[in-house]
Amino acid sequence: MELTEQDRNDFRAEVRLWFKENTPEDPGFVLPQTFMEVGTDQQFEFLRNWQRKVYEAGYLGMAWPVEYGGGGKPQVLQDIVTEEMIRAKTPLIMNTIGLNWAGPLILAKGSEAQKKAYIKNILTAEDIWCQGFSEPDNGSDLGNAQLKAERDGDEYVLNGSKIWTTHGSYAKYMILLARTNPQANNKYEGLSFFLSPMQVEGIKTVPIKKLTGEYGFTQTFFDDARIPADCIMGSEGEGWKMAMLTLTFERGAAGGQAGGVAILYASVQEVVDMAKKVQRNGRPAVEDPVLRDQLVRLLMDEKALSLGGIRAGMAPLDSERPLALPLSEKLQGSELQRRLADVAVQLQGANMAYYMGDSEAAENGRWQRSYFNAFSATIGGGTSQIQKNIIGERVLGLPKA
Amino acid sequence: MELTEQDRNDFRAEVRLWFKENTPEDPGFVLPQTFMEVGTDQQFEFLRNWQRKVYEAGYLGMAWPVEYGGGGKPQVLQDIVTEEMIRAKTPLIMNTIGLNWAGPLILAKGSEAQKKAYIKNILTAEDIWCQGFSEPDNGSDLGNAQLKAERDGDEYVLNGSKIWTTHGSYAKYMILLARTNPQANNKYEGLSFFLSPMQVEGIKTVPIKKLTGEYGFTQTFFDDARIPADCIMGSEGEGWKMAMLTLTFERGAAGGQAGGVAILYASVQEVVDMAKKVQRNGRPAVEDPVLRDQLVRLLMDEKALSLGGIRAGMAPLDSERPLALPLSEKLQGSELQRRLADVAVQLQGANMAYYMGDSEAAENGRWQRSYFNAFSATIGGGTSQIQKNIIGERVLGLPKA
Amino acid sequence: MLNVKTERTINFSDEQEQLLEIATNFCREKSEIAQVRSLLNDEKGFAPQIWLEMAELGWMGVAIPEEFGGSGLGLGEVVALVEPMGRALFTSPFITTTLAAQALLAGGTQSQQARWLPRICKGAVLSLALSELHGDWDLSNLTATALEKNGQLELSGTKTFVSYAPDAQALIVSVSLNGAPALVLVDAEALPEGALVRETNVDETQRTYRVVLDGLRVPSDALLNSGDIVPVLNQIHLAANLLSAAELSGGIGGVLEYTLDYLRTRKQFDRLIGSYQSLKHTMTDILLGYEATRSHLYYAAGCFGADAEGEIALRMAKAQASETLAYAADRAIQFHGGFGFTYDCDAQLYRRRAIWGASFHGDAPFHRQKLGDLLL
Amino acid sequence: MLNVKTERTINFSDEQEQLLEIATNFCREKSEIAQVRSLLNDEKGFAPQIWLEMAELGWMGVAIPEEFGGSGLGLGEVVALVEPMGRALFTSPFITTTLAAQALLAGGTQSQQARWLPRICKGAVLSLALSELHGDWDLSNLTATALEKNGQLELSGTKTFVSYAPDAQALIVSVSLNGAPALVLVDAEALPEGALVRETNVDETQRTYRVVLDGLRVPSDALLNSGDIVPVLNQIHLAANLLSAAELSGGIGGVLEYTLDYLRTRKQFDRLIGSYQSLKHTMTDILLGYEATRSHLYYAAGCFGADAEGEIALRMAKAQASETLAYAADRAIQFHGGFGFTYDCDAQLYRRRAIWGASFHGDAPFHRQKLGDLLL
Repeated sequence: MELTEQDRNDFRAEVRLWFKENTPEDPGFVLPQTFMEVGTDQQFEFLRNWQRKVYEAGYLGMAWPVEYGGGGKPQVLQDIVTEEMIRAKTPLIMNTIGLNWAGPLILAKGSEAQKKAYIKNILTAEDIWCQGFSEPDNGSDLGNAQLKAERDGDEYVLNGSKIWTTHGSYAKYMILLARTNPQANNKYEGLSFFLSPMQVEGIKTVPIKKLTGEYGFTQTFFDDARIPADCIMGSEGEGWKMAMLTLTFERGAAGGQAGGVAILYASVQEVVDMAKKVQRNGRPAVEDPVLRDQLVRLLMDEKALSLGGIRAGMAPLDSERPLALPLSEKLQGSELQRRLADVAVQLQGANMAYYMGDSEAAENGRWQRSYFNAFSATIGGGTSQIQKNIIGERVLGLPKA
Repeated sequence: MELTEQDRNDFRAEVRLWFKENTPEDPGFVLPQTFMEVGTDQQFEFLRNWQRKVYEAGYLGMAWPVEYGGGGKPQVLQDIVTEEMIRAKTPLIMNTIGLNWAGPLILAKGSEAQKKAYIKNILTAEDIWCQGFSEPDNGSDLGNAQLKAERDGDEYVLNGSKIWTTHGSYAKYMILLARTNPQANNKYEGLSFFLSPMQVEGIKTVPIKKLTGEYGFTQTFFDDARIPADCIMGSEGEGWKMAMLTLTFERGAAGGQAGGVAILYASVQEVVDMAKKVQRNGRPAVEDPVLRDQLVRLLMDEKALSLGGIRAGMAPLDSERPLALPLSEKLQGSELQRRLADVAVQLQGANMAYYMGDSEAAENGRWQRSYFNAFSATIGGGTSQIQKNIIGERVLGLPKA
Repeated sequence: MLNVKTERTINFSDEQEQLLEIATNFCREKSEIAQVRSLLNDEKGFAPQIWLEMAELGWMGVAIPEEFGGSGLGLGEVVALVEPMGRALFTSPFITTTLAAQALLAGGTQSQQARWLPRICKGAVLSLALSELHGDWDLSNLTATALEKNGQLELSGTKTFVSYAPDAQALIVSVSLNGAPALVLVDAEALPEGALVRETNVDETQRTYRVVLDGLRVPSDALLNSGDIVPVLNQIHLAANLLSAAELSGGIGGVLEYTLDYLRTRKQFDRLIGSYQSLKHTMTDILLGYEATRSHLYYAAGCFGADAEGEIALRMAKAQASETLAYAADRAIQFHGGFGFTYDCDAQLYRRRAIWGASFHGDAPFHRQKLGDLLL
Repeated sequence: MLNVKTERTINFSDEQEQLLEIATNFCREKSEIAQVRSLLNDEKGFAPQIWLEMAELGWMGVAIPEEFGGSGLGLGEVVALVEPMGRALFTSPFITTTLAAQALLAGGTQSQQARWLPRICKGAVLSLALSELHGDWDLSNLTATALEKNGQLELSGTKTFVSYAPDAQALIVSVSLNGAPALVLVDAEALPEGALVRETNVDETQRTYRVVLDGLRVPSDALLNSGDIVPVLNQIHLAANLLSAAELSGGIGGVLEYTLDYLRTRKQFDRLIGSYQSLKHTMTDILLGYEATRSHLYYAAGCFGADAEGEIALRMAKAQASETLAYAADRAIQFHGGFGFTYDCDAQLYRRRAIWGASFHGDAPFHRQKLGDLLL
């Protein structure tokens, strides 16, 4: 199905209208800025309902196959929806691990039975998915995962612990990286990949309090938990391959995601707008020349990042190091969010010490919270330090240490 | 000899007067800012004469033993002289490698014959000394020095090359690190240390053009050059120990230097003074708020460095990490010089492109040249990157890679 | 200028040395991290029995003349107490009480001094109510007012960031009176019901309050000396920044050591993470910032009150301390990886402290701007 | 905003693509580093025969309308030529001639255009004389003057940084005439003896001259259009910064690759130095700055002339390019160690270029200040 410019414009108009009419009003409690920040049942129920509504309107999983509950339409339409969601400042779509990581994986590598069993309920938010990759002693070093999965008849017996489990306490399933063969030739070959149920005896989730004071992650403990053997993805020993493929979906390096906005990025313009309202040293912060210099730097970096997304697709301007832009987007985007929140806090001057919950906090303390939350992205999914190693080695060809 | 405050003040007054009366006028050609920058015979002769004059006035080697030509006086008097030289903005004292590195080493470890032979002529600048540590393939990694010294009867035969030889073409002697035993247990034990003559057949110096366009260093080539065996310092295999001791003198981590100003550091105040005179965007540069912020940062860093020198001696404020201040002085001092020269260039606005030799260059292009020359200190004597490793490991106790 | 002794040197007195040592041991003992964390949810936010121990040690009187029961030393000595407190995240009304005492010394009437200074030495908490919602660090910018009426002063307006207000026996409140700044000493008992509103401070070790002055009446003799009060406000501003710099400096020392402990023991990819150069070099940068902070701080402590030089020194100390702690704690969160993202990791405590410290009487860009005016 | 397509996108034309490829190959071939270095001491500073080849390729006419013998494309296409030149440190009077042509298009009389534009297409060098000793980047700040007398203009004052002046057949000179800015087209033959003084430019690949105007007389019709010339000056300012950004962007690419080559092959302490994280991460930062520069640059190239958006884009490009090249080349010197300190190491060539580029119509802080006025 080839879409004309006119088709796309018509569709955009339709979508824009729908979100205008259907975007929920402020629910009266703080909503998460990212899917990782769902910390209360109230937030969870609200966002689950919102996802279902968007799905039912036909605006989620638009490019996924019809037979599993998708829309069977071109990806470009889903992209238009995503853009319009951002424009409309809608709440985020929460079941991200299902929609954008596990779902594409299952569609790419899963059995027919698995596709039938899981895909539609991911879209409706009936089934929440979580991810079990990181472990307490192996935060960055996924290949070193130690959670044991021992085959026992038609089951695997799980023992160990996973950490930073987003939606852990709401999830019905977990994409799980576990060690099935501790004697393998190397650490990677000993790993297998499971679509593990969570409501199983011996699996317990404990909420982790974040540095913001809120919740959103759990630690998940596995104590002789038994799961069906057929929930393995691929075969034993293919866990690392599956995990790496999952990461390419997670990092957006491969397509196939169901869509929906998972993270409401702050824009520099929002900081600028606040700088015009907030006083610093008895005058509007935006009049401070040193701060202006900082704000312009942020605007430049944001613009470059946005333009980089466009340029990445333009071969003649991208041929020298085609991986440079895709591999640096996560690093630059996450660091920009941290820096802009930091500046947004500082520009509040004497009132920067007000936190969420204080009636006098500028913009309800949003920026203080954003600053702290920003570390989830500079640490999670490979720290910024690791990202720089990757770019230095894979893009610049510098030798490993 | 215990000196009273009054004694010191009287001496300072005497010295101040002497330098006021004897500091030479502008010779009409550019003088070096550091002992490493002596690039023309004209500069060399001028500075050699100046050193001799200061020595003859009794203001150099004041604390060295009388029997070898020193003054036999307390070190504090020499320190006062150094301070007054800086205050009087005199030319620098050039024979630094002799006065502050080789001289202290010979006094500490040399034979009586060596002391008699070398010390006085170091002070008078009759004998210029140079250093042969770095090699083309081992700039930072001194322990890996490969220049060969093979014993042959009463001589050693030298083959190989040294680089970054300051005063190479003027020097009568070189402190030389050479490999006498390539089969030693480890690379360090194979090294020996020589007070090598330079006017020997088979030793050739070739000037190196610096990035400023000037000269000051040479590469020194050794081609079957024969030197007397008794010019070794210590015994064979003690080279690394001697080199390390030399570096403690070089870095000022141990006392015993003859004194004299080797490097005319630029002060931030000089940059500030220029910022008041120079126009940028049609108004005095010092009125630019972003630049003011940078200048204040530089002033703070300079002040902290100066205060750190004082605090380093104050046990109660220095007991937690006593090596922190001494080990960081070189790093911070050299990086500050680079940064302040960089700012000094930038603040010149459209005219920053004028270089030395242009009649319209601000302050004769001094800052452009200083900026480039500043790298000699951020690279030489252990790069800034190596300095940070040393501090991280030796002061903070972080593990080696 | 490099390598040249400055004319003025760091004056570090025997008393400072002793106080530094005593306070270091005291805080290590009384303010273990478990204690700090247990106070986060405590309404008072500090331990009254420890406060009384401090009074017995004479700490509140260090910078109060002997005639009022103090030791007659200066704020430079107080710095040596506050730095270890900052390091241990030890919190109490010490800073605000000390500053209130300094305000009374600088601008109080004889009877105010005679009444309050001895009590402070014995452990009375006093607090300062100087900030307002407009957030201007210039303490002369006042919208709260006092009106003289029938021999009384009627106050109105709102003050912000009043530390430990419910525990204070009196507040020193800045207001505009007849168009000029004035300071009023308000007895706690005079505060109307509901005048104190607890603030949500990003630094959960702190207890700060908004004070609503509307309806508050005090006798006319509650005014501090009626001369020009601006110099007194300036002196409080400078003293507050000196002590804040000390507290932040201690915080840098604390978070530096806390992070180093982790980097020396945590492995990833089979290597101790402290062996990675990008972490090692950053920690070195933080160390250098810490050393610079301490040099500025103890220089400032030694020349506090010495006109321009003293002001320059303490503004440098505050700017350096504030920026270094923010950076050190930001990197501490990052370098702790996933654990750094949790409430259980202490890195966040220091990062929050850095925000509070920056907000308190001026952050680094503010002080650099003032330094520009003084130096350029 | 992150992850959202902006309404405007990067317009990269087929012509740009072709020119980029042709110029890349041309510069690689004609401007090997040995050639660059041999020109450092050459009086002209460029190779006339290569200049003629460029004319034959039609490069000087790329942004000149077809009616004057050009290709009728725009400055966006010229960007694709200049970036490879910057990368190869290839120098010639191309930028100044192109800008002079743009000035004539924007403000020249019909007869001036008819006389000079075809010649430029064929290889005539023209140069701009706009800067003055006061160093203000505001081109309307003029102390050089012209006086109308007997149907002639008498010029006086001094212009600075006039590129390749001895090779120019004409100069476009800015002066103050009756208190307002004016541009005068000066035929090279009219210049008095000694009017050109070679400057010592920190970038030794450049040839710049001071032009002493005193005693220079030109006919009245040497004036460019007598209307308000300020918009023309502004347009030159913007065009100059666009081309400068392109040249600097190329320089970043060049010095990045030059340094990477060293880091991939040089060993110290038995390790390839590029494996050290402090170097690896710095090089990554430089790469990211380079990518940002190119994104800004080609966006700016595509929307040059589009009012505020075009101006914003090119100021961002220039600010980013200028600061990134300075940083990249500074680190290049450092990371080359002892060799970096020599004249033989190419790092210094790029560092000098960065200074020249920053001085040329505005450095990064200048453009950020302008952007602040446009965006905040």
